[in-house]
Amino acid sequence: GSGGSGGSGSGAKVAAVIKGLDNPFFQTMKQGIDDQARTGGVSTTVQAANAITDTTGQAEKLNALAGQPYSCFIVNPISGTNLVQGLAKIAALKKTIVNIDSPIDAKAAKTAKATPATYIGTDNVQAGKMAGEQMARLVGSGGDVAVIGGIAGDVTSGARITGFGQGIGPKLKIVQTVAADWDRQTALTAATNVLRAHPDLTGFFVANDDMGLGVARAIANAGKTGKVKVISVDGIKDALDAVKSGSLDATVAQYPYAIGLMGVEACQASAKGKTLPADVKAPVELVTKDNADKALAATPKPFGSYDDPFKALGK
Amino acid sequence: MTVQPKPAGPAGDILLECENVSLSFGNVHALVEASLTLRKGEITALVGDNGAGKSTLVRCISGIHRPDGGRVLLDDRPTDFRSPEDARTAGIETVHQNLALVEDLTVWQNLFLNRELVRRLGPIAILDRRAMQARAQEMVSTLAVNVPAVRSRVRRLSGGQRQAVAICRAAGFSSRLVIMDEPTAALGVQETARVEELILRLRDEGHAILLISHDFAQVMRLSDQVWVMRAGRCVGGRRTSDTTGEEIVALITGAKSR
Amino acid sequence: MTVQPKPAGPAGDILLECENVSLSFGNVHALVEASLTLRKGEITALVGDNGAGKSTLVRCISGIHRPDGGRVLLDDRPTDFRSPEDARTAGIETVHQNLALVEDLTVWQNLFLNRELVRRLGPIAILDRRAMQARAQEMVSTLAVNVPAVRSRVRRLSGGQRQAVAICRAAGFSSRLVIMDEPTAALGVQETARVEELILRLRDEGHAILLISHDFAQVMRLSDQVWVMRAGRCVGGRRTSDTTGEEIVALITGAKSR
Amino acid sequence: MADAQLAVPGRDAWSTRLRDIGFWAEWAALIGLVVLVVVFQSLNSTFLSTGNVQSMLVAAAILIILAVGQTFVISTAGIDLSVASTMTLGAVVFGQAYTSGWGLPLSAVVAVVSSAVLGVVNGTLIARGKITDFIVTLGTLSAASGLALILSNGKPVTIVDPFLLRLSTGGVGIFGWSFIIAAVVAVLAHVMLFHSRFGTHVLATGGAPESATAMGISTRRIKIAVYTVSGTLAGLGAILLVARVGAAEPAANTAFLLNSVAAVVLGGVSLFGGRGTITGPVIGALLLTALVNGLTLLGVSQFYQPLAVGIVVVLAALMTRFQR
Amino acid sequence: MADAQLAVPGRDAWSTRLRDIGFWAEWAALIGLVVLVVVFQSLNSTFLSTGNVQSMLVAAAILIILAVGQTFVISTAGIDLSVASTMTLGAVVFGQAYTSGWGLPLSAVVAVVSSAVLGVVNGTLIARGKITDFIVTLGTLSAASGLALILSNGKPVTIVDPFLLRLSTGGVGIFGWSFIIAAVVAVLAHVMLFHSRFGTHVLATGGAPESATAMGISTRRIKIAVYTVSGTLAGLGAILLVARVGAAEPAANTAFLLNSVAAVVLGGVSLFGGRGTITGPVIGALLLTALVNGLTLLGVSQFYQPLAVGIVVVLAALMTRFQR
Ligand SMILES: Nc1ncnc2c1ncn2[C@@H]1O[C@H](COP(=O)(O)OP(=O)(O)OP(=O)(O)O)[C@@H](O)[C@H]1O
Ligand SMILES: Nc1ncnc2c1ncn2[C@@H]1O[C@H](COP(=O)(O)OP(=O)(O)OP(=O)(O)O)[C@@H](O)[C@H]1O
Ligand SMILES: [Mg+2]
Ligand SMILES: [Mg+2]
Repeated sequence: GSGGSGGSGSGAKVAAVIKGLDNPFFQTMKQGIDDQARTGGVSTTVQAANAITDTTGQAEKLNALAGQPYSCFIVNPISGTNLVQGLAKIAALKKTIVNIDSPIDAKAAKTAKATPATYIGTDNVQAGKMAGEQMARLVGSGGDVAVIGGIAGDVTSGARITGFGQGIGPKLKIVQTVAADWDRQTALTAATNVLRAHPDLTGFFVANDDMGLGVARAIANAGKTGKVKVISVDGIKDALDAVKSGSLDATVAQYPYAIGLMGVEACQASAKGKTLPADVKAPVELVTKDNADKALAATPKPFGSYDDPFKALGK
Repeated sequence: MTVQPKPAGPAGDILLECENVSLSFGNVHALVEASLTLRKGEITALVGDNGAGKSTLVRCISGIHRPDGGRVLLDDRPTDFRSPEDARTAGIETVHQNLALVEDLTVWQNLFLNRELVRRLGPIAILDRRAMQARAQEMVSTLAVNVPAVRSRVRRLSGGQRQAVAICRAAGFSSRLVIMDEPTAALGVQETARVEELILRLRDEGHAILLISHDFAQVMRLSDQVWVMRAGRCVGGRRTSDTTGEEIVALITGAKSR
Repeated sequence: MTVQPKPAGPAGDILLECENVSLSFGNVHALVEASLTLRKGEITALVGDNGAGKSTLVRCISGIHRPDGGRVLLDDRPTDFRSPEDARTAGIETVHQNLALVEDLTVWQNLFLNRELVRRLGPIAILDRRAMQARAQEMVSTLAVNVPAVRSRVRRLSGGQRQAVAICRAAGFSSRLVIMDEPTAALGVQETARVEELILRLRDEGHAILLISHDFAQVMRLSDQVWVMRAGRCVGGRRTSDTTGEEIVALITGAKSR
Repeated sequence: MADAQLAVPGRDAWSTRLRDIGFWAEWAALIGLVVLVVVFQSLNSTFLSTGNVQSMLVAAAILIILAVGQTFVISTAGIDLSVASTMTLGAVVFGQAYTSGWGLPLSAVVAVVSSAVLGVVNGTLIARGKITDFIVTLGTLSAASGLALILSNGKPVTIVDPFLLRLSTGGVGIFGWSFIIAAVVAVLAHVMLFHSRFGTHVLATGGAPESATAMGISTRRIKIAVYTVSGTLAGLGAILLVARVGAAEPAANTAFLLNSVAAVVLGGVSLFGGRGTITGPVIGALLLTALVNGLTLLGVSQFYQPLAVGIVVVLAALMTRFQR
Repeated sequence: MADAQLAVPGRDAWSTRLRDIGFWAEWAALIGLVVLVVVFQSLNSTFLSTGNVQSMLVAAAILIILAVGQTFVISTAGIDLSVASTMTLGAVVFGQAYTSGWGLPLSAVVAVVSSAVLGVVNGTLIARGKITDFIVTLGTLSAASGLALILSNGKPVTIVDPFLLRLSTGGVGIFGWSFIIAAVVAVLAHVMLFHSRFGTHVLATGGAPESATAMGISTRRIKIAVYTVSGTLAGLGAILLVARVGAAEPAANTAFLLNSVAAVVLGGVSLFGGRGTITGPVIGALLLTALVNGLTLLGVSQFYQPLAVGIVVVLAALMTRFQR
């Protein structure tokens, strides 16, 4: 297992390996890590995979860092198991592992004797579900909806879509799911085609904001703004703006900033020898036109209050 | 005038016969019912203008092209070469006009291409590089004056050196018929003399040779039999001893029709 | 024996002079202080064994290679060709041994390569395809017997047809010196005769010609002056009228040293 | 003589046919496109509706422009792997310039120029540095996307501009402006490739570099020129991309890279250089766009789409075999 | 005559040098690797620590195996764009077989065989269908990833197997098992390419297909064989991949595709075929792996990494110019 005994008294030395670098979601996560590190006087290095699909590339980066004198590792694995080798190495050195955003596969972690000290998670199924419920509210009368996902087979995308399916209830029907590779232009093209195939579509669920903005654009091009609803997930700033202006109907904000920030707090707490809570839920908020202003003012931080057990531990 | 020259020996001497071979590339009729025969132990020359179809006929015999019509008989049996490999197996070695060398391979690799010497280690066959290099050195030095290093890539050789390599390759393996498409075109005086010696030696060893050449003196000097092509047809054949350079030229230009 | 043949006319007649030109490729010394001169309005022949360095010397003159040492003078002025374009601008056209054709382009495109005819529409220059095709047809038909279609790609031509295209290209543009590296190697009897006529006509029009050939009869028939190369050196030069085939062969083989 | 009729039916030997593939492949894309259109239309009648044709043409515009640039490069036996990231960089530069208040025309010029400069860098490294095209453009692929990330700080910038909006949505009849721009580019490129000295020299450089050099063509200058063309067109593509998505993003755009090369090759241009067409790649780009459009219209599951795309691409190429 | 000494200093004309690039490029990767190691080690002394070297070698193993397969294909003037998705398919097949309880050995065999079959399909379409390599393998790239998605239903399967874990973590000294496997593959490939008839025929097919045919080599059979080799090695890579990430996922693995080709080209193998080496691509793969490792160790910011990678790749190739 992992102990919380790695850090020296003066403070943790933190290495973070996160997912992609061409996506604002993870940049906000990095911002959270950096901000907390600065206020806490912790030295950090943040590394990311080349792309959100680059499982082995991410593993290589963690492996490279594993032998370095860091006391605490924050990891956001692309898949449940791709980082396990590096984690085994880290655990063997009795250093703290903080798992954020996507969970490490429990069975694999156990086999590798590398169970993380804590998991600060976004529940993507939950986020999708919130989007689904909101969609059901927006189009109370029911109808057809389509889903624009990330890369086909992507785990995060899959979880969000699953949640959406659970949330929409019986009146809505998913007529088509298209993979748009997390790319705004591809999503735009895909949504244009879907709108053509299903002229009386009532809504789109889009697996992230960047693509969501592309879908909103496609709806605008087709002159159907307002008639076809769009809900996406992430809560990046541009999406909040779009919600405010009405081109996007809602976004489920996941606050990667808070996740990153709590990750560093967990490292700090562990450096002080505290025992970390095993599972911490990161805040998720539904942003609609009503609360868009509040969300915008607070971004990248959550606008509501949320539960941060590490705050207390760090004292 | 004879349409076909009289066979000098018994009919069994005939090694290869082309019967009305035709081949078109799109609307270019490269071969139009071309027929010729050639005998064992003889040097047969094939002459004609540029573009007359000589190389195309050779490519039909050596299995690169398949004729649109007509047939090629070897030992009186119709052949059906599906690939140059079939022709090589049947004992036909060819020096192509474009030489068919692989520029990025070395001289020795080209000489032994698809005839590599191997040492067997149980089921595995490992190339015997040293043996091939040594043999290659021997083969090349019989022909070339400025002998190229057998380990240098063919890309680095001069035009004549390349031609020498191609000729060595065709002559170096036991075969029944050696076809040479303008083998001395790029060769110097000394090299040409050596190739002519080689051709005569091959004949004396019992090989049949089909020689394409634009050099009349050479054709008259070496060959036993001459065939003339014009615009895709074989317009006539002569025993070399029965004809003159002028007659052949007349056939080539069409001043004389058969 | 003369090391350098006496100039037949005043010194001003000399068009091109190579002075101790050397060039090595790695450890192959292709040219070793090779020197020769050639005169206006004359046909100068260059002979030698395969690999003697003839083509390499030609490539130095036409700007493809830059010599390691020595210099090339044109009209008594040292040249410094950085590219074949410079040589062409200075009036040197070359038929290379490898022909330097682009197989995927058509005959007319090859003939006018980098000498394209254009129509100007204000600042824009549009190719004048029709004019080029017509001129190409003319040029090729003077030389070839089986005239290839000028619109067909060079890839489809027979060996001799290609050579004819390359020769047409070099002869077709006004130039002071036309270099021909084995221009008739792949040509038939009739085509060879035509090329020889062409060479004589070019000379009569005042062009200088440098002719590389392995065909002695041809060299003795056409040239005014002969240079002999052996192993990268120019081992001797003769006025053709003052020498015999035997002497030249002796120089080539090294039986005679200068 | 009667045998002649009985002989093996006319079959060219393979070496000849091989040489002809290039020729037949030139029309692979067209045949593929026609078959595809017929199939899709018969399965879903909205496929050829005005609206759908219009949106397909607009969706194809950027790919057409990139494929045209790629055609010049591939005709010289090169390959421009950096074309998509050059476009990304152009888009990001445009975004930064625009949000700094440089105004639309100047921003557009700056974007195109910076993409063109990247093309010049590619060409210069390849021609003067004598490094393989593949490695140089792979390097600039990486470098350009890095630059795009640094410049944009990894964040997209939303760009709302009425002119750009009209560019991406307006048009004449069923032809959107961006498609019209792409068509004009294609026509100009065709003239350049087949009716100018430059075009002939491009093909000569690709077909036989040594022969081209011997004829006095500066293959270096040609190489630099084609990469500059490709870079410039990527810059133009960047502006259309920004207009289309309404934002300048540092996204990887990898799909554009592979599709641009695929369009060119499907269009019958040999990767070994020396032969080019412009119509081929344009049709190739339309084919690839129509394929994705049609599959989505038919509601083919996301898991089956890649399989279908793969099979259709191979069939489109295979089809041409039965042509003669 | 004294002038000879004063003449222009020895400079080869460019056409000659051009022909020599191939030769110098063969060692580009090695020089690049050495320089890189020196630089990284001087900036961060843990770079050459046993642990780090070990993890670099393990990290390079899969890429080495793919690059070796790619080398055979590229030597015949082809390209295998499907190599990464073939690996993905192999991994998914392995995952499905394993979770269906077929046991480790059988699952591994099934995975390798299915990847090899994909290679045979590639080769057959190219050789018999006479379609350009690029289009066929682009098609199978798409088709294989589609198949992987369909088979796995888009979901990764976690595979926890003690043997696989040992495979990915154990080893002899600093050489992990997966690196040892890669090294064995490389040695066998070297013997195959340079000491067997097959290898000579591969090079002849790539260098001058018509001459090879004229000498009776069946270029078709050679084409099919090299794609089969590439597919089989992708299958082997799949098993190492599953062992490494502990799961069989339908991920795209695009990075492996570009990197495998980059390693080969950086290793001095010409994309025009006819020349090959095995050491070159292996060193190329090590170079690319060391580059990412080193940049990570130095803590180079994520945005600057692509830029750095691009510059280093170009420099590695450029460096060789100053060799002579
Ligand atoms: N693959 C091909 N495709 C189209 N036409 C061809 C092909 N090969 C040859 N030809 C044409 O067929 C005719 C005969 O060509 P061939 O090479 O047989 O002539 P040749 O007699 O060998 O001439 P040369 O003496 O010049 O070598 C020529 O007109 C040539 O253009
Ligand atoms: N690019 C090159 N690299 C290395 N060696 C070369 C190169 N070009 C020519 N050589 C060598 O230089 C020597 C002279 O070659 P060159 O082509 O000049 O001979 P040549 O006199 O024209 O012969 P031929 O009559 O056969 O055409 C030969 O030994 C050849 O192998
Ligand atoms: Mg011929
Ligand atoms: Mg020569």
